[in-house]
Amino acid sequence: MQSYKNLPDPSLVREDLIQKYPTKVAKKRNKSIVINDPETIPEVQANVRTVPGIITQRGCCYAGCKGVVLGPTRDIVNIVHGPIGCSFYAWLTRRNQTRPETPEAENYITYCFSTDMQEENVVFGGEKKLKQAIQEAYDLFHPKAIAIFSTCPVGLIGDDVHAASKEMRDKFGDCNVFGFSCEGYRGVSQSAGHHIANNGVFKHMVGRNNAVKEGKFKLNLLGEYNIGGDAFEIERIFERTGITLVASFSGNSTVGQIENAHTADLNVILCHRSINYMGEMMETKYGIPWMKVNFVGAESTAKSLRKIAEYFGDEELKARVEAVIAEEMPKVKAVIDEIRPRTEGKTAMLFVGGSRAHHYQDLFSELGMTTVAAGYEFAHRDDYEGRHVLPGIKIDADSKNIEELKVTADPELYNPRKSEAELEALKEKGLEINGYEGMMKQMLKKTLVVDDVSHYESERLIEIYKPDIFCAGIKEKYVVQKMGVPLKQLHSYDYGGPYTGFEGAQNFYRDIDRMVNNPVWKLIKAPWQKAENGSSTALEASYVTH
Amino acid sequence: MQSYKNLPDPSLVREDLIQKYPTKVAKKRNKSIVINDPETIPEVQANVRTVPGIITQRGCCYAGCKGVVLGPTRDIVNIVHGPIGCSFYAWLTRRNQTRPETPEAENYITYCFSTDMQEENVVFGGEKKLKQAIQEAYDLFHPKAIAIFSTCPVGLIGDDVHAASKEMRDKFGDCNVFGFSCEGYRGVSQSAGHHIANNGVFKHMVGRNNAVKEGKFKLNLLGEYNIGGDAFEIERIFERTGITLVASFSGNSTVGQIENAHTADLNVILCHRSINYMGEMMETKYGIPWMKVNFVGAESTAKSLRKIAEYFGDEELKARVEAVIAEEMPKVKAVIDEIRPRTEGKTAMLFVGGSRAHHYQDLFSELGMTTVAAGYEFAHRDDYEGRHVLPGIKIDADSKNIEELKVTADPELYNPRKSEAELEALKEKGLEINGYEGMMKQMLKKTLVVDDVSHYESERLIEIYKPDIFCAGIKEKYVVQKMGVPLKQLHSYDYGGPYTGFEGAQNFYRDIDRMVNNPVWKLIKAPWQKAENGSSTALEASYVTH
Amino acid sequence: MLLRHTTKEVKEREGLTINPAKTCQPIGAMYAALGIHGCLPHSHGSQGCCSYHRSTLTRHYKEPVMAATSSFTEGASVFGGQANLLAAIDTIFSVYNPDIIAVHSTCLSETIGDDLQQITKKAKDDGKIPEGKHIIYASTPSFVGSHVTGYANMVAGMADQFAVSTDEKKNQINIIAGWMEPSDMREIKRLSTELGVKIVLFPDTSNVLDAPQTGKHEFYPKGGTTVEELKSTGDSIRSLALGCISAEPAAIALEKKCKVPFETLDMPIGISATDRFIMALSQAAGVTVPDDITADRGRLVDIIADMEQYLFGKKVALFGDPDQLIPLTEFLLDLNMKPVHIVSGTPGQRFEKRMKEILQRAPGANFKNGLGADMFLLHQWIKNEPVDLLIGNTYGKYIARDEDIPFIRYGFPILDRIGHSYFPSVGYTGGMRLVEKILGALMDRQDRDALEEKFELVM
Amino acid sequence: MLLRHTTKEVKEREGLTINPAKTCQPIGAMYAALGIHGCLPHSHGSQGCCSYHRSTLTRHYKEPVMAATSSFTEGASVFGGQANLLAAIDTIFSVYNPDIIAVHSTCLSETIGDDLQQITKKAKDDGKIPEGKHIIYASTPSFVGSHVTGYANMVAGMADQFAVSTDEKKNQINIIAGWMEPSDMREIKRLSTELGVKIVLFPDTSNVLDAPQTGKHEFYPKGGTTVEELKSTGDSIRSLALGCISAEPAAIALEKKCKVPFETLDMPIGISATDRFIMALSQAAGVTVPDDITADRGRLVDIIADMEQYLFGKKVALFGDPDQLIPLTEFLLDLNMKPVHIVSGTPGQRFEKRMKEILQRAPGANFKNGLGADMFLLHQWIKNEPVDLLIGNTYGKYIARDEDIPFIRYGFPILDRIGHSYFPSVGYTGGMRLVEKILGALMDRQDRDALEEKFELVM
Repeated sequence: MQSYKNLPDPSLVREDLIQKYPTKVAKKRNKSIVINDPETIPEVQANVRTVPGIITQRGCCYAGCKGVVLGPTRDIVNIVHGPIGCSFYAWLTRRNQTRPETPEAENYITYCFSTDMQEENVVFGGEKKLKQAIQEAYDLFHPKAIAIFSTCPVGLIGDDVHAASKEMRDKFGDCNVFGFSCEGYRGVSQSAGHHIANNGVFKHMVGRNNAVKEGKFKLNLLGEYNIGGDAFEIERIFERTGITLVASFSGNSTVGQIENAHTADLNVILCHRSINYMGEMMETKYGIPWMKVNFVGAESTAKSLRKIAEYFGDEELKARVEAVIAEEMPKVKAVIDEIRPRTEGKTAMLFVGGSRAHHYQDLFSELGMTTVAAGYEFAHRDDYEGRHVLPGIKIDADSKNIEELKVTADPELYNPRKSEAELEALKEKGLEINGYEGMMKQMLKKTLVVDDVSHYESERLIEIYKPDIFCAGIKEKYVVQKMGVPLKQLHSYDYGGPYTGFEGAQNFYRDIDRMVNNPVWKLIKAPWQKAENGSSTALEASYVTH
Repeated sequence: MQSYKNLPDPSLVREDLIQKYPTKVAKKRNKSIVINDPETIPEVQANVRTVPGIITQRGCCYAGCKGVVLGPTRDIVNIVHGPIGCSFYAWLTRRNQTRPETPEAENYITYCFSTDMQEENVVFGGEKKLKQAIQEAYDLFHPKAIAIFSTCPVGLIGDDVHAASKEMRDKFGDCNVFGFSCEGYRGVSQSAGHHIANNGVFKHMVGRNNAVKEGKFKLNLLGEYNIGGDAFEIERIFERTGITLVASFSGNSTVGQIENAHTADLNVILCHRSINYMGEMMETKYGIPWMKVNFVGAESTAKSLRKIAEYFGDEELKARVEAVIAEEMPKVKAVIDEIRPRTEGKTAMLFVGGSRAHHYQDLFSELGMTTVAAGYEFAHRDDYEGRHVLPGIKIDADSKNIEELKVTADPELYNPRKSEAELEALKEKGLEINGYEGMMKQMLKKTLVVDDVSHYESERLIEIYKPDIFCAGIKEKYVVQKMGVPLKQLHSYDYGGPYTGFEGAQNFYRDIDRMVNNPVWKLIKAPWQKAENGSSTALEASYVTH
Repeated sequence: MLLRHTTKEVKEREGLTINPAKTCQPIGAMYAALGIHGCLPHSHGSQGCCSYHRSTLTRHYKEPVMAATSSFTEGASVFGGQANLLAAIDTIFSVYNPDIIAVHSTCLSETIGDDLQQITKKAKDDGKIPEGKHIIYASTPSFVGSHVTGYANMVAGMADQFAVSTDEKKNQINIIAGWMEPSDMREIKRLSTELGVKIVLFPDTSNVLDAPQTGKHEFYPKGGTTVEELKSTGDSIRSLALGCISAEPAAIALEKKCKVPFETLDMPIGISATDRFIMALSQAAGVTVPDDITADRGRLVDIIADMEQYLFGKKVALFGDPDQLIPLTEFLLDLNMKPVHIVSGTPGQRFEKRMKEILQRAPGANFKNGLGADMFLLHQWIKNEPVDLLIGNTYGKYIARDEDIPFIRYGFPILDRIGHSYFPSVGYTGGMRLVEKILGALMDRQDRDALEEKFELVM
Repeated sequence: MLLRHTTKEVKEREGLTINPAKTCQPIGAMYAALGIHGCLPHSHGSQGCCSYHRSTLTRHYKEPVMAATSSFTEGASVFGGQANLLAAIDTIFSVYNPDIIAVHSTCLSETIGDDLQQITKKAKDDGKIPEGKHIIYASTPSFVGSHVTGYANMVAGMADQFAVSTDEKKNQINIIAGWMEPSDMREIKRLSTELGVKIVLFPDTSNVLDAPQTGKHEFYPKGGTTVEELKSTGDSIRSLALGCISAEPAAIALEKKCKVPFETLDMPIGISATDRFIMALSQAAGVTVPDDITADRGRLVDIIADMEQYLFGKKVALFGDPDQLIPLTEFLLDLNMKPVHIVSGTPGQRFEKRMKEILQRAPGANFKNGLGADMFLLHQWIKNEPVDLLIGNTYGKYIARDEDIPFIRYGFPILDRIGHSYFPSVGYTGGMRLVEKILGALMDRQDRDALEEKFELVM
């Protein structure tokens, strides 16, 4: 592992980052910028309001609900109730890949549906138009399900999307219509939307089909949205190892899968932030334990597979898992061997999402690269510090209005897959059953952890640390690259991927190699500028010596 | 027919055209610029040297031999012996279309073969390199035939392409290798090359395969090079009428066809200039009469089909011909009816080739357009005035070196298809058996006929006549269009076509309509220029009032 | 098929928009504001709006797009957003130090009734706007009009809130840029310079959204219309508004406030609209058109004349924004092509009227704009009458692939190719680029589909 | 398959050239001569040469290409072409009234040994050259070099036969244009103007072979280097020859005749070669590079940085002419692409040496030039190692179709598309155009071949 002795003094950095803010803002931000110590993990202020006027990476509740969680299910007609923009912006930009069973099978991923709310709808109410839209969608497509997403004005004017949905569902009989009160202003970030989406999916979809699928080792994949085909790679590995995927929440998924999810015997959670609610609720109602896994990183993939095999406790499964790992890892190793001499010792920063900023550190580590600073865009304290802090988290005003479903064991379907003792035994073996250790445990001492990093802070961090690569999203990409530092998008993968599993890891290594060693960065200065400056390029200067 | 009362006084025009020339040049050009009278056809000076320094449309002997006549046969490897340019320029630019029988069948049309003669070959002789090239072509492709074309230096340095060809032909045994002494400087234009090509094809190819093809009405198509798919349309019509095409000289043709051509019972000649030698020689050697036909123009196509049927004298054939005409003509008529209101009364000029300048007048006439001036690029007096002037033509120094093959009746294969009396009877019925009336007979009185028109003359003609369309070649196209007059290329058809037969006529009508009524010509003047000039566009002014 | 559920049969829809040919106002306001030098756009609403708009503009330009947000939460939505905006102003001037904050509203703040005029006034009164700094605003409710309306409103806001009429007229012409690319604005300036006319162009996103790679991120790149220039527009001789939908409102505002007479022109796309622009500009400034411009025009005509056979009669489907569609349709007609299906999600009577005028030359063409004019309908029309070419923003690629139609990316947003921000499509040079693209698309298709014996070397 | 007889197996050939990657000298001389104002090129040989060259240039430019010929017949070929040329001179000055006749030889006149220097001298001595008119010549035997050599020889002829060294040095730089498009020459002039450097560019075919449609055919369009300018090159501070094959001979001639020192540069295609050009020109003239040029450069770098993932590692096959191939190959390497097969029919040790230097960055790349370096070989190489992109003149379309390779038309001749004569590919702007084209070709292919679930909206 990379020594971090050359990192700048993190407390000076923190001071630098906040010195330009108005006092109140500085005080607030100070709590979200934390110097890591993996031994005694400090508290990170997270899931709090962004200060108005701060240029933030964050989006809104609607984005988390419709964009993240519901968007990837291909056979739901997702109608956005509101002005046109909200629907337009969520149209295909998240690149959730999906592969229908046949060329005729339903797939609405490529479509964008909206009620295109007009001023008169805002003034006189939009329910009538909404019901008209639902009717038209039904008449045109006869889908299995129609979901309605509320945007900001909807809540304010009092349109009842749930009543409208129910009315239409009852009218159609053969089409599941349900709504989400995911107005953009709810909560403080996309995170509120995840929770609302979890609730809705759990209430309206999970448990509607009790048919039990074939397969000895049945699980659901939670929090994998198939960006860049990530889910395809995980599906490939599951298939090779003999694990049966019942439902995916929600990459490459269908209504049918999700309705049947409660028949699985394990929930594995990838993106803890967006989907942990679902794991909890399914455990309570159906008795299915959940376990945190990670398929980002070749080693992590191997580890996660072993954990799953351990969970099922089947020797044949364990043997198959080992066989697959033995077959896949040499290919991964070969790529690492080729590339690592060119990446070793380089540094990365990750500021993205609610899970990726954590797990992509594994991939960098496999390339010999150190993550010097990281943070989430919309996570909570548990994602940083681990779930053990959950009881201590204070719910603030912005989050307390988000419904917590009261879930109880299903009188008929509750069936604990493992006894308490079995679960305890598995935990002892290192399985993160119903648990998550968080990001900070894995990061080096004195690295920086910054929640909801602002534009200003990220520019300063780059100026100070001069990382070799910065991971964030599209809004940050060209800002950072204008500074001569390549930015890897970890929402969209820069339209590459998959990055999960064994093949994904190889893709990622190659992409990072290309980016950090790209000759274009040497072209930035014109020769007459070099002559003026006396140095070849300003970029070659480096604060962190390797 | 359009009245020509508004044409300018042609003798004044002629004076204008030559006034700028040096005296000797003026005197010479004066004889090539003729005021037509279809009754008493005046003599046109043709097939004479172009005055050096004059910007002419003409090309060279090689272009006529390799480019025009031999180029279209798809399964000959045509090797140009000389510096690279000659071969390069003839590479695919004539767009002779060809359709091999199968995806595997031989087709070298898309290839360009050259000995790429270097200085040392000029100094020390190029035969060795030529033979090496022939050998390499044979080894690579094993073609049925290889033809060698001499370019300027070859004749001068004394390379014997015929001996080299014979040597290699004898060596291979299964590949017909033959050469052409078609150096660019021979003759005064492409015309010399046509003659040389005719001679070579007759000597080396025709008569090598005596197998008699099925079919009652067998003919060869002479002087149709399948530009733009013209031959395909004629083939289509032949097929519909039950006429069997034995060989085409040389559009869409093969070595096999040409070797078998002497088994046909009629030669129909389209381009009189380029191929009449072949008709003559085949008649002498094999007894096959030739007849001038024309498939450019719907009426002409019908007429030519009727003549062919008349020649064969078969009632069933006549009936089928009439049936085909009856089916095809209404479609032609419908297009004319639609378009003619927009073309009626417009004027055209044609300065091109050795046959097209004549026959395309039929198509214009079908659109109600008058040809006010026309001329050939490389024709002889007989193409203007009719074959009756042949005995009176003086062969000048430039042409007399072009070999006239001594052809006699073949002791075995000579078989007159028609008796003298039968031929006379057919002629009486209006069939142009072994004859051609020429262009001038068809043109209006007082129109201008200009042989080998120069750039200068054509610009003046346009300024004086302001024709609605000008037909020539690529070198003229943008000059004329810069003057605001659309130019239709009649060598390449502007990459359109076919223009022969019934379907071709419709294509042509549509293209001409598009060109003469194109709104782009109204865009030439900017509004600020219009304001300055006080008139909307200079082009709308017209010398010839319709 | 990517759009496998799109039916050929067209059914009237009243409630459901599918695959819109527009987005909402605020992004237009944000884009316009980036065309003022030293300006930070500010989205007064929920965080998502700002994030979406920044993302889309970033994808379109592959450039940094800086903007702030009032970060509404539920509290602000209930109690009003004034506190958020005032806090934002503080934060922004402290941290990002712009010369100007340009605030636009959203459906959220409009629905709750926030009054931007009042709040910004309060900010000024409270001394929150530092000396020499400015705040302007535009009301851009997402449930009215489209992104184009938002642009128009923000540009009108610039005019209205900056222009000052002094007693001294300036010998300059205002050119109000309709929604066009930085490259187009650069070309408008080049043409004006060649004509020898002093202009104030606003907004002007050139050198902002096409900034060079320098190794340094310039938060406020060197481009953009300056405050001084914007102020001076009130003293200009005349305004030329390039676009009846996106530019005219600013011209009207200037006339109202400062009595600057104006003329509204189509955006100078293609030959006829550029002719009118050059004529209007040269006449307004009393200059003659230099030969170089006439020659550029002649080169465009020359290409069209040379290549007319490949353009003639080709059927085109288009979708996009009014001020582009109007001159583009006219240009296609000048090219002897056939626009047959046209949709725009943006409403507007001026737009409809102008299109109807132009489409007199295209009898039978389908045209629809405003509510219900979406890409689903366009696609259905195409299924009923196929076309040779599709022109529109990146979302058209799904139709193009399904229906195997040559496709030219034009308009907003273009998310999957570069070029639009660097090479103009306005002016005669822009016309040449458009013709090159159209010919390229059509000829590539001819080459692809040609039988082997019909495959052409020379075209 | 259009080229169905092309075998994968490569056999050594010594006699047969198949599908050449060059043509012969005279067309280059003709093209160069069109870059002198008021000049009529004259082909001293058989009619066919002149006709072919005019046709090819016309197809490439879709413009009038005027040139005369000595119209050799057999007599002239035997007795020498002096009479023909003298007669031609008479005719030409009477009828076409050029300021200059630029005569080039052909294989025919070279083989028979016509001495153009002697004949043109005789014409002058005989008073056949009117007062104030000029005749220049170049020996351009078709059996030596290629069309590029012919261009170089005619440009050297201009320098040698026009340049005069007086006692007064002029504060100007000669820029000797290698074979490039009118658009490129226009861009070189624009860049020099922006740098504030007075230059004499020769030849200069801008405003000659990109003439506007005006309703009038200008036999001598307004462009072209003037005689005065050509004369003045002998007094310039320095010459920059853009291209070691096509431009350097003129620079050498000028140094020899008038002692003008020179520097030979690669043609400014792509970022590195343009950098060197801008550096050399600014240093020669002692000016600093203005920010606008640096910004244009920065925009090009920006595009490359933004889109690098689509360029990285893509294999490219190229064919064409030396002075284009050298910087283009270097540019592809700067783009992180992989040039793998390169042919040029043009011989030249300087060319080979320069390519070898550049190809050190592309280990394993196939490169061949001169005799035997034809497109048949290139195609065979491609069959053995497929590529992602083919770049070359129009004749490449047959390979591209057969092998299903994205194809960019670049070089001479381009017979089936427009654009090359209007939009530069030199300079940073030209680099942007090239990158746009390359990205377009690669991304169109990605879109075409993507599985439906991998079809990308944003790229």
